[in-house]
Amino acid sequence: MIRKTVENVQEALKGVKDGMTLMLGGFGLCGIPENTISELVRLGVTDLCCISNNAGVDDFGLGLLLQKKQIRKMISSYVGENDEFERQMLSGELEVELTPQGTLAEKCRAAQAGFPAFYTPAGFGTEVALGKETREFNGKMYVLEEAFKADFSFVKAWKGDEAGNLIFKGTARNFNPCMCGAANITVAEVEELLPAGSLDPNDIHVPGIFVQRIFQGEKYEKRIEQRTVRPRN
Amino acid sequence: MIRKTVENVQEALKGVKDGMTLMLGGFGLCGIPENTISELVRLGVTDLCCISNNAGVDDFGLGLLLQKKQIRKMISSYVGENDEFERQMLSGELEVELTPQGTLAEKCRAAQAGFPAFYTPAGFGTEVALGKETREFNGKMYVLEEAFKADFSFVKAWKGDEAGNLIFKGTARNFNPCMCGAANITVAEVEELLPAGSLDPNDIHVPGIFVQRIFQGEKYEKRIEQRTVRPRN
Amino acid sequence: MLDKNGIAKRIAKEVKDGYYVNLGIGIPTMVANFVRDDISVEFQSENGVLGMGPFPFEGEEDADIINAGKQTITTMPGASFFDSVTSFAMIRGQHVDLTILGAMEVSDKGDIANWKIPGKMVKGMGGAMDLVASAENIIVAMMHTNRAGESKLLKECTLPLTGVGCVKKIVTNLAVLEVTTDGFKLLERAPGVSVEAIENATNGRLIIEGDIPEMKL
Amino acid sequence: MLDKNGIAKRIAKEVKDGYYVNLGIGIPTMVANFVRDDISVEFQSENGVLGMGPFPFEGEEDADIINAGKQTITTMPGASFFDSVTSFAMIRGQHVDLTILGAMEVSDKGDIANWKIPGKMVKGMGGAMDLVASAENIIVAMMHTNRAGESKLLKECTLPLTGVGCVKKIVTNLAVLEVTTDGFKLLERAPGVSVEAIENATNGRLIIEGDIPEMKL
Repeated sequence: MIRKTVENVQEALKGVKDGMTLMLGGFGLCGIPENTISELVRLGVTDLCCISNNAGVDDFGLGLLLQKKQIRKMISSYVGENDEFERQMLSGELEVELTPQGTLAEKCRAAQAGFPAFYTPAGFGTEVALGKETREFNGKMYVLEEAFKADFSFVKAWKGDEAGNLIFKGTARNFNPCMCGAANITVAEVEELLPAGSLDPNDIHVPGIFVQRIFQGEKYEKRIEQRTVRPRN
Repeated sequence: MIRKTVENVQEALKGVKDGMTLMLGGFGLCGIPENTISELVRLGVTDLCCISNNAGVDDFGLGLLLQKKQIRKMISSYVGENDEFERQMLSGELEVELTPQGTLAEKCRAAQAGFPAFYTPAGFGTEVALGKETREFNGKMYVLEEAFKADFSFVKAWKGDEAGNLIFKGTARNFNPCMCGAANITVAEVEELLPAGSLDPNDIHVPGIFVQRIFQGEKYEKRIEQRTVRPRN
Repeated sequence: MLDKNGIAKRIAKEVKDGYYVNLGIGIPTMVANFVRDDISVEFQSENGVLGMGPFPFEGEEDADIINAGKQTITTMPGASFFDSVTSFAMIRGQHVDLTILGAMEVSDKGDIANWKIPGKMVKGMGGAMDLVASAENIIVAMMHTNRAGESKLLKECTLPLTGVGCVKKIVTNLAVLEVTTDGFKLLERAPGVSVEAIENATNGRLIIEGDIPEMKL
Repeated sequence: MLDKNGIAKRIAKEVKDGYYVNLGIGIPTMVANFVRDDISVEFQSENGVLGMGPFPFEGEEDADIINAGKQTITTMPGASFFDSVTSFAMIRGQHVDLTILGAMEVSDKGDIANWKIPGKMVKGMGGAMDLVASAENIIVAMMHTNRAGESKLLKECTLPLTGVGCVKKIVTNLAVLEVTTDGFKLLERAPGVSVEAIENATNGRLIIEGDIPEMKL
């Protein structure tokens, strides 16, 4: 069994530099690598290109990096719920590449699985397809989309083991699995880090081969964006 | 919850006709839909095109259909361990399309996920690439491979529930997940069929949306092809 | 004339037994409240859940279990969680039977615009482009006109498109319409709404054949 | 001259700490027996397991737990099971560090043929074409000559190819060779084997520079 455990978030982020392209898992604030984001803020690395489905909210998630103007470019599918983001984008300070959500996921997966590019129907006939090759298969039109390239992938899982195996909880899974192994180095932070052999090999969501470093996050706030409830009868 | 349970293998195979294209899960004899294959033999449907990584052995798995000459064409990656297969192929009775194993899996997955085609490096410069489009991306050559089309997918899982959710055991998973939802109708046979709500939503390997019919197989022989053991000290 | 609940209620009648349904944010989300109890339907949310249930009881919210609108949810027996790649395999692979989403504009050729107002509002397309490019069965839920009173059913969309020729049916506060090769075909009027009122509120080609029945809710 | 165990033993020295390794059927499978105990290595089998262990004790065989050679196996702590799509994502995506496989022929340009003898033997390529097309680090394990005594290290392969220009290293019963742009470069001789014997058994371009050491096992 290959050990990938690092002691803390500082060690986990060794090698992160200005100008790098980072993938970050999560959907909204659900399943985001909280401890990693805090450390990126502390490190003060700048000029980053971040690939992440969303951009957090003003004071949490990737919003923290936006506040400090550490991000040069965001590649996302949905960036609402963030005033500072909107301000930086409209003023031209922040470069934004909006990508359909399924295409975003598949561009990560293509990088993970060694596919250079793929044809998807999403975005055909829209500005997303501008400048891209389009092609007909069986009477339907598709757009050629290329695999992402990234320096680091930062993902967050529920449980992990020393071999790098990951298990997610609920919808906190989202983009995390497809980003594993999609960058040169994949760093996983987990709520609970267990010895190898603690997880049933049948239940692993991401096999350890896709993860280079793993650590247990110090604390998880897990903020809820839209707290919706129903009354008890 | 959408109920997909059918009473038995007869009901599960309704609509299977001569000349159809079938996907069948399994690797060697591991994870094959045993009860389905027996029923296909009993039904006597013929002129079948079977997409399956292997072709069974002479007297088990798809070998049973080969014996009865029910198969017109096999699409597989590896067809050793089967004398009758070799005889039919060399005599020209059986059409065989050999496909690299990863390409075979991905052609199923492409059908499942709505991708018309994909570029893979496997087979470039070999006879597998003959007549296919090839293309360079970032200095490496790739072959364009198209998604499969099939009438039925037959898969075998360990546990399943009434909503069609599937969980596999060990390496019996193999090609079964990528074949789910890759044909017009997916039929899953399971060792244990449970009421909805019995399986943890986090542990599902194949969500029920990819499965149209599910039944509990009457019996599983689970024959071992190569029984390898080590002595106890 | 319908309110938003009324639109949701009318759309709920399009949901059939055994359907997998993807509901967009806004009016579409409300459709779940009106689906008949005697049919089996599963709701998919593109962030990675099939078999969504109602909102949790207060105190039982789980930050790890949300829908695509980032709302806390629960799951029904038979539910499953999965990653974004699998979620869009369901969508792109046409395993979802019905997609209900909102729109800013729809053209009489079935084009839809719902993700961007240049220079003003750029929230992104989320999963909408994947949904409309692949779904066989798309219903748009929206008000017939915008706040300025201008029709949202147009000859051509003026806003950046989300998808081309994909919308099949539209349910508004005024009417139910089908998108045909000849334009919007009026199928039903909302209670108390005249054909003339619908004509006046529709900018694209409108086909009116015979008596147009009032919708039943 | 080495026997098959010797070839496996020599190749085992190429396995480094932290490697994920895919072993083909035949001699490659035997490599696992000779890997040093003090390094951490995980064996991947393309049918869907990472962290393969030794064969099970008699009576503990599980039909659902096999390797790509269809042999019953066990797993080590930290193992995982996955489907074929994920397995080839590992392979195609170059996450496997070392691939060891057998061959019928290798050319001095690194082409490999190991899946078909036209009209005679057609078992199929299995995962070999995916492996050789993607792996950065491929070692071929084979006998230097075939049963008829003809060299398997050729100028050009005569059999249908499995992959083009992909083999980096070859370990045979006679020698260790590296594939360079100028042909097979002789790195090591098997114990008791002369350079001349290797020259005689090699049909492709062979580069011999300086003294060729005898391999250490």
